[in-house]
Amino acid sequence: MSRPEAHSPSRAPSASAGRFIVRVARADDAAAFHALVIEADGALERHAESPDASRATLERVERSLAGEASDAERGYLLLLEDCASSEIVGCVQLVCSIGLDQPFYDYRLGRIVHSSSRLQSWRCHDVLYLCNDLTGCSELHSLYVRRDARGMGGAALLTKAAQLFIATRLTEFAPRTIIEMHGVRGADDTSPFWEAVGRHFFKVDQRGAERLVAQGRKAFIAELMPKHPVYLSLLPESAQATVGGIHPEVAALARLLERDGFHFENHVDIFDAGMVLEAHTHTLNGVANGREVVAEEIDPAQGAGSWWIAAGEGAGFRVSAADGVLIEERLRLSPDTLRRLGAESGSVVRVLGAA
Amino acid sequence: MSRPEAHSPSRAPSASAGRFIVRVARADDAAAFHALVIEADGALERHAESPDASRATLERVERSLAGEASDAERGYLLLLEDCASSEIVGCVQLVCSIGLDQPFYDYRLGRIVHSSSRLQSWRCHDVLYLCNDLTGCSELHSLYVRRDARGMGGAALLTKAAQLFIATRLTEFAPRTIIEMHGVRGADDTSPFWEAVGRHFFKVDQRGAERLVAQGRKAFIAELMPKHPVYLSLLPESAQATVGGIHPEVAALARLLERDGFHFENHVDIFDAGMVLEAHTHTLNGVANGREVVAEEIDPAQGAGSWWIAAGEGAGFRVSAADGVLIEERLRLSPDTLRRLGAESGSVVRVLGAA
Amino acid sequence: MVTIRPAQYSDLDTLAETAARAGAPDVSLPNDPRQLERLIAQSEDSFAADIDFPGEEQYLLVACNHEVIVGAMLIVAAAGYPGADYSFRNETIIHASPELGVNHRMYALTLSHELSGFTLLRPPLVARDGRRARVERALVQAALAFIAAHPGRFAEDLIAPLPGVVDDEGESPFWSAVGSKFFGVSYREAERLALGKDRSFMAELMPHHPIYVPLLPEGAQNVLGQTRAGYMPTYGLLIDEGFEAERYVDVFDGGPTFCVKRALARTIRVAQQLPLAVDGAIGRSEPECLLANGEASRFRAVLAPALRRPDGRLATTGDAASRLELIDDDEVCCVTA
Amino acid sequence: MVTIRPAQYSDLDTLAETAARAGAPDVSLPNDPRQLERLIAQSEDSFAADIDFPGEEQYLLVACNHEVIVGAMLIVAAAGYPGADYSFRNETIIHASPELGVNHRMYALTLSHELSGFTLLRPPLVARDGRRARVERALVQAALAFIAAHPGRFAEDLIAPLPGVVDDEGESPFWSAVGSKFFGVSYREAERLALGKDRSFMAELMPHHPIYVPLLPEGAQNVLGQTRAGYMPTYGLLIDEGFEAERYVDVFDGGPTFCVKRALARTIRVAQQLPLAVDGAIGRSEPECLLANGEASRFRAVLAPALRRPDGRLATTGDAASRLELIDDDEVCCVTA
Repeated sequence: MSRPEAHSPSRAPSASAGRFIVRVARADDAAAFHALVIEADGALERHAESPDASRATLERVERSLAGEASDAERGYLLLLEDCASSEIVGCVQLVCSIGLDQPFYDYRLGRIVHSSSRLQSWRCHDVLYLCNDLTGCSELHSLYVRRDARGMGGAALLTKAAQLFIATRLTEFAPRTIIEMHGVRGADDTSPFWEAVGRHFFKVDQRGAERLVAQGRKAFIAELMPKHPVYLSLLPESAQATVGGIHPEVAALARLLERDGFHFENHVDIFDAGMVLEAHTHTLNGVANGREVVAEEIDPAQGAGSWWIAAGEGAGFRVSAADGVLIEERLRLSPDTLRRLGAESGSVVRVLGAA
Repeated sequence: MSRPEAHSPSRAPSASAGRFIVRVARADDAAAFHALVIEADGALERHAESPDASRATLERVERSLAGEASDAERGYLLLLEDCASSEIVGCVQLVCSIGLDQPFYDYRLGRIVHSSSRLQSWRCHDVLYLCNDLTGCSELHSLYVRRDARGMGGAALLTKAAQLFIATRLTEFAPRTIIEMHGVRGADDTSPFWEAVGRHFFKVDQRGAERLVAQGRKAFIAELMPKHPVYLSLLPESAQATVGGIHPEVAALARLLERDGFHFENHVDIFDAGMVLEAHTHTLNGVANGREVVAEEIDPAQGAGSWWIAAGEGAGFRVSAADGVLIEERLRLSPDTLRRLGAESGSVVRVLGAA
Repeated sequence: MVTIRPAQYSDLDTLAETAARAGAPDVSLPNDPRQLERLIAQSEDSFAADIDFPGEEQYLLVACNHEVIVGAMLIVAAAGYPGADYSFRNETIIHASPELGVNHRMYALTLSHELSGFTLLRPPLVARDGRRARVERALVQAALAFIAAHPGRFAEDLIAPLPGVVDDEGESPFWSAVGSKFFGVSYREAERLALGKDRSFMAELMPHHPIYVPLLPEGAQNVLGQTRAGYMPTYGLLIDEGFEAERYVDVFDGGPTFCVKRALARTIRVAQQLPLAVDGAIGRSEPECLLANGEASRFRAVLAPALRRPDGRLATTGDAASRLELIDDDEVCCVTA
Repeated sequence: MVTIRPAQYSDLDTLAETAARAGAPDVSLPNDPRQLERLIAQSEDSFAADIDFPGEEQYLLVACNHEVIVGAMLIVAAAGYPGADYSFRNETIIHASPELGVNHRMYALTLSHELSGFTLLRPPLVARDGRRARVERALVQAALAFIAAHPGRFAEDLIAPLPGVVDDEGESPFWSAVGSKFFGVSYREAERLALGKDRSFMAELMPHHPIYVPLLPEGAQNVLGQTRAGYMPTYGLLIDEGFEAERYVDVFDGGPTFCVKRALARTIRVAQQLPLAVDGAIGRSEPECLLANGEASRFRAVLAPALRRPDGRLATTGDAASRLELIDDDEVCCVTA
């Protein structure tokens, strides 16, 4: 249910992208992460606004890094850090397998054709099936950049970093990775889809329902949601129009993800019918096209290419965007870039061309 | 329902691949195509074994090439021709949009999780939903190579040719393209899935049901098939095991298609539960990675690369596999290759590297 | 005296006029002289035939007052015969979450053919005159008395659909919200195509999955299970007879379909078989009952003053007896109002 | 003389013994002295309370012969109260293709809570002795007479589930094919966990979509709607009483759940309320009837010789009258065998 907030990711690492690095969260990030959750004011809707919850999240990351997490809880948190201020200004969370503790629900948009040769009628109906199809998939969620740090490539860096991180621990991740997009809202910030469907079943408001999900009390979805498929054509047109749609604020992010191999595969959120993007994990741009090269501390010449670069692994994993020159499997990087990555000449780094 | 027959496609154009070309079928191929259908002995199960039916198929191709076909009937037939004998030894059919005249049925494999915190029970059930989800998709079917012409790269050439053909008329094809794979059969050539499911609903044998589909009498599927989802766990294990499986004879073909961008996306055939492979059409290898270059009649040097090469368009479309040397957007090809393609020096050809 | 008997060919013109005046298309009787003619012929055959199991028979009763036809009522022996008759079953689905303290009932409409083969009573069609209500009731009682007298001709379960609500333009809010999405035509067009007559399209075009009622537009929800103003008296009559209307609604217009076990219909429960006694003392002061003979082709029922005497015989007028074609000591079926 | 009355605390030991001897776990009575003790207490409260609507009440009747308890039968006022009681509804789905000339019926089991709140009769538990069949029948008739005498305490619909078939190892082929796939435990384990008692798990774990019967293993299909050999007499009794078993089966073991409209149960239909007359001439030569008084806490029924006299009174023995706690001219309910 937690979906990326608004941001305008740039296509390639922008000049300002070098101001950020993405790194794996540590136990001592708890206070900073809690502050981010508070600042997000509900946008990080899967995170309870308590210091304890933030600590628990980071402990889960530690257990995962140490190989001590159960299949159901294994997951990671990447933080976006402003290099100048060392402030945490964004995050993205990776879950290796969803739905193993509490069922993960969404709607699948299917088609049913009714045809009658006698009436010469052919009609194709879109139908929503409540399902747990995505059980066991990996998920990116809580992709968030602080308002005052947007428009500088932070969101793009987080999405690439997540893919490059997956590449370093590919066996922990599922063959399919998903990310939910915020759905369309009306003028009053309510979801027309929720008003037409969810409201009748939950008898609580959408925010209330989402809060219950955040608290992990998901059994009620099975108990209250419609078990039978819902015919889209029977819903008000305003609601129909939002199924599989996305909030305008995340349109640019969706395009970015689509270029990296995510597709809409007809699953939508049960609350606002927002699109779920899915990818075959091994075909993700950051997984399939990343390559390992050796870093060299040589200031790249002008006209150098732009790269997404990941260094280190586990707790030491760091990603940055930088200019570099690739010559015979050696990547020339500036001293500053190497410092940001916590790498040095001779370090093996994983790079992805920012075409 | 018509699915590729047995063959062992080679990974790259084999030395013997140059013996074939693939071209668009013409009206005067009717007799040869009819002969192929007869020879296939039921393997081309969507084609009735009558000269009239073959003629009708070719007329449909002609209307499609001329832009005179309706959306429901638009489709093409590519033939595999032995260059030495000029015999037709294989084919593949392309349908631009399926399910617009008669509903196109398959099963979608979904998941339902039942969990009870009180009983501490968590169970994930696979469920088959009868659906028309693939309505409007493009389809490759009737991929067939004559028994005596197998093992020489003909099937691989047909799959590449189909993709390169789609690239030439991309606007006619749907965003998604599918191909059904033959499902698993038991020792007695019956499908365990059919025995466990279809038989109870149809009260005819599988071959009989498939024959009715071939004849276009598909209304009976809607009338007879189970409208409610089928829980896989309630079926005999022998049937469960075949869901989403493929016949061993098409395993190599499936791998080939997967390398070109097809994936199993949880749709299976309603009769034998064989896997349906799906691709985003524009990401297909032969669509996304083909490039237009100019042919040059210069015998390529030894050590030249292997290429899939398409020349011409519409009725004149031809594809062959050949060695060639690409230098600055010009492809050096042997006189023999150019002749096979019906091209000459200076012709624009569409090429795909056979990595 | 109101007399009820099987329709005859000679009733055709009068019935056609009555049906035309009623205006409501086809709810009670075909509003088309040729269809009506076929129906009367079929009804005559049905009354005349030896029947062991309900099948294609249709029984048309007419009510006469002073030899003038004042009403009619059709009994369909087996709804949908030989195929299926589709309805929406209004199912209750409990949605309960102990955690949230929520426990509410959702209603969902499921396409059902469970009423196929049940005996179907069409609403009586009665001319507007002073005794309209009593004639309507007499027709229902006579139909049930006929059913009771001939159990082999009818099913164990009786159903009685009433037409759903339409607006001033003749459009059905229920159809607009449901059927039109699946058939792609307006209600009036659907009526013109007589889609309601041949329900075999149902399985082809209507939804196989339940439709959640709360997700429908309010206009459609409001008319669900409701009948048109003109049918409220029939609605009341059916309730009095013990019919229940919670469970099924019409697929097309959402009108109620009443159901009752045959043995529990009030008329059938209270009907008494008594020896008849013609009694000159019986007159207007005695309560009027529905009396019926036990015949088929010669089925007759009358509304007549009658009294159960202490000796266990039913006293009535000579006129009533002769209209029933019964004489002293013949068994008569008596339904006390 | 067989006498039937509400169970009392003092019956506990005998009943516990009887339940233990019967062996069949919990089908008729809890096979656990503490649960049985609670049940008797609840039953005493139920008989004693003023009840307008059926709720949590359970009524336990015992049959005595020469003051020895020879049988018992439990009436649950509202099945599943206050929650839901789940069953499988065996639905008929018509699969017809005019083109193929095919028209067959498929059966599918749908999880249903429609029987929730219906009055539930547990199968009578009767000691093995010479009069077993008659005592069993008397218990059923007495239960129905009690229901007829106190309509406000019970629902309009009655249900009576019979246990499904198990094999020699005590495993249920139906459970193995269905329930075990959803619960992940064997039938005996499910019984041990008493999953059958708390049916609130149904909605969480059982399938929401119908299960097609022909897709189940034959072993499971064969026992669908069948009861164990030991319950065949009860099966026959329920059929005689007008119960029907086509529609519902038990979610766990596939055993039949019989249903009848209260008003259509044979005992309730034929029961006559007559003034009682103690008559010394009545003896063994008169047919034995079930007679019952109309009380609640002091409910009594007996199997006694009785005769309806021409004066409309029911003649029986002084012993029967005293066991019924009735005197001359009191109303007695008489069910002719």
